[in-house]
Amino acid sequence: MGRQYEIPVGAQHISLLEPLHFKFTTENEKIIRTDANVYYVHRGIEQACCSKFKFRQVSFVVGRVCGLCSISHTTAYSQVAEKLLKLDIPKRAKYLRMLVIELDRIHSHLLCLSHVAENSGFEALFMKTMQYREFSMELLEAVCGNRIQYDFSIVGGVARDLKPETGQLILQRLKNFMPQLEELVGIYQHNRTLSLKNKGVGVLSKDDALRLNVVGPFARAAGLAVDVRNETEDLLPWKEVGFEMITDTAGDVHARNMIRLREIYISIRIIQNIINGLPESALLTETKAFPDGEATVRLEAPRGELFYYAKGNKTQVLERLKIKAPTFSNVAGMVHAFTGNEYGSAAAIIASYDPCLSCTAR
Amino acid sequence: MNLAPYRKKSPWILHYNAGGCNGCDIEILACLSPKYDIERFGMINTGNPKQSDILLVTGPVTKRSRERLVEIYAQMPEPKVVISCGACASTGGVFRGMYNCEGGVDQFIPVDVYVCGCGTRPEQIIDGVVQALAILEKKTKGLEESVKLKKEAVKEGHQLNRRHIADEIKPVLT
Amino acid sequence: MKDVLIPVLLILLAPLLGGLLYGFERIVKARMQRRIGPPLLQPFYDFLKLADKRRMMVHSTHAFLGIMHFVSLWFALAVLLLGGDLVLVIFLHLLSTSLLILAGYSTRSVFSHLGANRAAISVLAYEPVLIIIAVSIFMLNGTFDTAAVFTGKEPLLYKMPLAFIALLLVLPIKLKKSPFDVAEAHQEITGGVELEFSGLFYEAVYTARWLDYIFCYTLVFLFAGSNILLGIGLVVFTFIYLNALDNSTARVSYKQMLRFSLGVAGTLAFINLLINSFS
Amino acid sequence: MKKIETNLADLKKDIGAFYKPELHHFIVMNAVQCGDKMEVQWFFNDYAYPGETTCFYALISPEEEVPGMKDIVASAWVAEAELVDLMNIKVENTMKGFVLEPDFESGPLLKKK
Amino acid sequence: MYSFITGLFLLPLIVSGLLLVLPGKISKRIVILASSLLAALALYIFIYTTAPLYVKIPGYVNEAVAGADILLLVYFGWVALRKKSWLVGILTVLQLGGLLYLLKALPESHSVQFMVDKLSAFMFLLINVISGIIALFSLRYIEEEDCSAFRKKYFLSILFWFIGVMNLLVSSDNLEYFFLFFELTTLASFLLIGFRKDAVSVKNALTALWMNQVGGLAILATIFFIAYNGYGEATFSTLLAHTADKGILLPLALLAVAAISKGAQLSFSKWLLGAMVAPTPVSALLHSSTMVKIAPFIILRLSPALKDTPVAMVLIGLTGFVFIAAAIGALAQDNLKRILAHSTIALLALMIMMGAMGTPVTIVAALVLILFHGISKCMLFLNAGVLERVFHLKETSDMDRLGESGPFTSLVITLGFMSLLLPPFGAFIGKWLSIETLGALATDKKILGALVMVAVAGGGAVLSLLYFKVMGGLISRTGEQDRIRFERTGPFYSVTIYILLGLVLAGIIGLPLLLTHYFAPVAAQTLGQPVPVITEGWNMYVGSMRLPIVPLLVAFFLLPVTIITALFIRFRRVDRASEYMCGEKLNYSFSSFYFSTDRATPYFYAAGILFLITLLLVALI
Repeated sequence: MGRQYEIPVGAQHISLLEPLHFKFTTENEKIIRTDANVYYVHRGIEQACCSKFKFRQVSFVVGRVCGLCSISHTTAYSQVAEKLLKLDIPKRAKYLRMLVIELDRIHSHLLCLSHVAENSGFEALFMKTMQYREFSMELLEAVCGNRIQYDFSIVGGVARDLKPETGQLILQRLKNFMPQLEELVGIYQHNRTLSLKNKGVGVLSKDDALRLNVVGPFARAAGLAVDVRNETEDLLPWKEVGFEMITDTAGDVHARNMIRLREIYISIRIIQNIINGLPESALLTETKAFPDGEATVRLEAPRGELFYYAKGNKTQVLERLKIKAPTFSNVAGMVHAFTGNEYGSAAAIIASYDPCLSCTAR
Repeated sequence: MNLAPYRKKSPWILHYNAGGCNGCDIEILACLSPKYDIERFGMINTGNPKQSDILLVTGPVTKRSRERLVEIYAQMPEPKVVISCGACASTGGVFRGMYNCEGGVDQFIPVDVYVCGCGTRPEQIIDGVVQALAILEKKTKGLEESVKLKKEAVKEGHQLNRRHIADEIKPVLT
Repeated sequence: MKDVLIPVLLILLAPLLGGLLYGFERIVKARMQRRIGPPLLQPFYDFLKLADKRRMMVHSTHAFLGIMHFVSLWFALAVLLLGGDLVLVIFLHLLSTSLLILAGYSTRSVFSHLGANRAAISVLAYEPVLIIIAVSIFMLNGTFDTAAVFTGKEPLLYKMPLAFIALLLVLPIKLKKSPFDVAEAHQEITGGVELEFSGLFYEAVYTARWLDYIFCYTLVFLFAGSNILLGIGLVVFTFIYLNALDNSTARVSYKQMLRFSLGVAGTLAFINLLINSFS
Repeated sequence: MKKIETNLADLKKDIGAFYKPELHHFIVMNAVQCGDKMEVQWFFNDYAYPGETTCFYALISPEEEVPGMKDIVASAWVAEAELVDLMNIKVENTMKGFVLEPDFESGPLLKKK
Repeated sequence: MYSFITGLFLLPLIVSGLLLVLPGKISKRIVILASSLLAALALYIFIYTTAPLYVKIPGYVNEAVAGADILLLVYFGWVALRKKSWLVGILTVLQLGGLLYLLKALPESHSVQFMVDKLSAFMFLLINVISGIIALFSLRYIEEEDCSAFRKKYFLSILFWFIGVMNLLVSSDNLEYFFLFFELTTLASFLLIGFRKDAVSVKNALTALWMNQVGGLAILATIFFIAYNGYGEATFSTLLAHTADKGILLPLALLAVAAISKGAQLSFSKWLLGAMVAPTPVSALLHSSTMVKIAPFIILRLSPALKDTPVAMVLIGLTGFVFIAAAIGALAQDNLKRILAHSTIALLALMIMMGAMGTPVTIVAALVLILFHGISKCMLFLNAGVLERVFHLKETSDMDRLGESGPFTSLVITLGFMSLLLPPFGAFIGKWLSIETLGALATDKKILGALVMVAVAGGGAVLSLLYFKVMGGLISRTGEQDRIRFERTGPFYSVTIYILLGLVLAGIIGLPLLLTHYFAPVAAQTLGQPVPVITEGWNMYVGSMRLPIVPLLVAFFLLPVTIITALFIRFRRVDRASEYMCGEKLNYSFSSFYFSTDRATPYFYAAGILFLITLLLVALI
């Protein structure tokens, strides 16, 4: 047997939301090798989207790829379908899509932060973060009509309009949230035991980040300035609404926490700008065309770059749909960054990646 | 002494995601948070099948998670109830008929409460749990018969070897 | 008569008191997290429910060792309350812990093993400190008997404040409270040694935790000697301190725990020992 | 999207010449059925603004073995393992069974004839 | 009584000779007979010895002893030449020179050479009973050894010779005699360690030789200084008669050095660790009943003189340090025998410390430790032999399946380790008494006492961690196996281990009796002052220390009975569930924490040498 100790985490484990399986090979609880199996959630959505569902229905199916970033999936799919249809959508629809994406980002980041706190053994902070997160869920419900699975974007535009009073409600709630966010930043930044657990743990260096092509907050915490919002403007006008890139250099769990917290500030700013400058126009562009040719779309989901590839064949049903989720790019980096850490930190590290395996496996 | 009334005062829950989209899972997490505070009912999220009474399953059962689902179900001591959370856990939902989905938790283990919704709301989950508690009080301590378990119902007081229950799962191709 | 009656009553009621304390603590913890929390009698509901579960185990050795852990812990508590020898009490407590650790090792379950490993490390972290504190008490009283402490005139706290601080620092390890709950570490090893117990057998381990509360608070009470008011004050203070600490810290790794406990708490207790030997 | 055609023999050379870790990042590998042939695609994207997506593609027949990209792009193994299972193509140094259970029919994404 | 003692001296030596010449079949019977006879003799002597018995030896024996001394040293010289070991050579030359000078310079001694008091009788009991058991065990063990038939007989022969020499050693009063027997045990251990004749064995045997020769040299120096101070003849009695004298410190310190070298304390620990290469009964012999037990014996003999001297203080400091250092060293080991060796060193340190403190309670504690450590260690080592022979296991990390294949062996090893650690076992009682008395020392000696206290508390915790680590591997098994079936290991193996297990368990129940009737009188005679052991209701008082009997008796049912019951109990009508593996059904490999102390080891040795120098300096100043 020797000195090595193999520890399974998953498929069912209290620190995991989703079924995945890590096998950590450890020595004295220090991880020396990680084997990951991330395909527990594979359902066969791509195949169903190309055979069972018509292309207009697909936007509701891809929303169910992931419950956390369903708006990113539906938006990305809508965009790729619009590209295939050669459709231009109204500006108000673009703004509303950005609004919901950013609200979703706030709730997703806060969930991730609370999960990190829980997995670091800090139950009170988990409770606090979850409590503060509820406002974003309520806002999303006010805007889209559901707490999760919004089905907000559809091919050609958005499904619901934003009432002015809802806009005012959002601004009001965001104002209430600001001091709470300050409080959270204080705790995540300065709590001594939390830094013991998070600082210098799960480090991914910038070189490794480049080499392993990681994306999202995971990459930005390592100092890699990669954000789709910073790279494209043709589909959604991010820079117009006040986007700003945020990076850190440490690349550890603490840096990822800080990136997420600071991105929430940016998201709040974007939301405020959108509501204050919401253009008046139609919500939907109608068309009777069928998708043709091939197109790709990239979109910044809360976890990083979301990539859609679609190929149409002038029928109701798509020829091929390929979904590349952010975590898919991060799997290699994830497996890499465990090595050399204590097993005790593994749960916190997993949570700090914020893996979204239901998108990865589809 | 009749201890059955105390079952519903201390339901410990176990959560397993059998391949869902995470939506219901985060709502289960939200149930623990101060706004919904499920611990009022004495619930603890144990994360350990051996000490749990209620199994909350989300997601359509994918091929890779079906044996794990039955395994952790078998590791729970009776009386126990199973709640399928959300549309896809109850019926397969939008994923029904996809090549890697078995469609619905009740294909494998006996389900007591079906909670609807995509995604299901925390209030619905709490309601489902409260309904499950009423069922829990009436349950026997025997292992229940199920579609895919291929096990006879086991009476109270007989020794049961649970070690190989999940081995008998046969793949179902759709 | 009174001298014997109170300890015997305490011993008999220890699980009851411990359960109440645990239930109250869960409420306090929930309130600190801005929740309502479970009812006060929740631990007893859990107790009754666990008794009602269908019996299940991994193998008989494992289940039996869990039960004996409870029995031996109760016995160690009895010796402590009846005024027994403090070093013997510490070793008897070690015995009961060792039965639980052995139970953890006896299955071939990864998390159970890991929990046992960590519990053994925890023993290394708090045992020397406790023994040093016991010897410091001996120097003041000339005997290891706790009976002498309970009847002593001046509270120990005045003579050994540093030892009291050291005790406060190691108590979270013993009671498995954050930041030193590595042996239980729910998110890492899902409860450690307790993992493989279920139903009636888990009940023994679950109830043993209540006894551990009484054990630890009795140790705290020792520092007040015969001054009951001060003793109650100390216990209340420790209770608040433990819960506040639990709610404001993350879990540290076992190495950090070992370093802190032996480095800080051990040094404090040692300095107190030196002071006691010179005074 | 810029599409560059290549073939299996030149694939490694072309991608190796193109891919600079500090300038591009690898997105994903994909395969599309084109009649009897299979179009295998490799997507890359620039880090710059405005970032452009570059797609290398090669037309292969289903029996041919695709060279692995792992030595050029360290994170390509995930995408390769997935394609092997889902599209039933052969990739150098990649085994089946990462995505699907062993008992499942291979290549579920292939259109049935 | 004289004849019994003579029998005890001569029987092993005669048996040793017989074993060499007689054929194998008869020798088996002889060994069984002789072992039981020796045990009976020792028991009789232990029970019926009251006042010290002085044995005078005719003058010509002195000549013979001197001759034997010279012969022995010549043999050592020859070994040094043949193996090209300059250390052994130098030490032999020094010893030879010193011996010749002393023989010439000192007057012919005519006083008593042998003194059998209760302490000697106590040692007889330990030596003969335990060694006899080991001899029985070796009968089977050596049969499976890969060597010639003569070597097998030769092995048993040396074993008995060792017993005889030990018997003589613990009863000799005259230091010249003591020197001879001391060196003879050195020789015996040298031969036994080198028994397998491979390169490592030879090297380690030579290490053992020169390290123990340092001790012999120290004894020679003692004799010289006794003569130099003009105390008269070089005997233990002389030393004890001059306790008030200041010049006695140097001889005491030198004898302490001899004890340290035999007891493998730092920095002489290397030889005992190296002795692992020998066949396992040798380790059992060296660790439990003979050789290393000479160290606490010397200290106990001298304890009335040592008490409260600076030498004793340094000795206490050294042993406190050794206790924690050896415990930490043990933590880094994986080989079962090496773990046992380290824990022997640690517990020997405790015994020497107790002896050096020299109060009634500590002497009792030392005696308890010596006896029960002997029994437990012997049991553990013999089981290590069984593991080696039957299960082909040496490393503890390989033993994780032992709970399934060899439940009895794993049970016995678990109990053995527990007996060293937890209440209510005898060894624990010894340890507990030590901690309690250390409290008194800390009141008395301030910083030294406090430091030693910390070392013992820390070392004890480290050792408990180690024992958990080992026991954890032994006790684990899958849920598939619910019913335990004991394995068969052969009559000689199982009988010896049953006897030892019985002794360990009997020690728990019989401890109060042993304390009042046997240990206390031995301690009283050794110290020359009464050791009160009073039973009062449910408490027992040893000196000022209170031993509550009820908790210990309950603990007896809690621990050993629990462990044994746990193996046999089978709950009916309870479901068997598989282990929780996150729902997976894979096989995972197991291990435990491991530690590395390679970096600390040189510092430990350096500190040990520093302590030795301090020891001599303190005595000189």
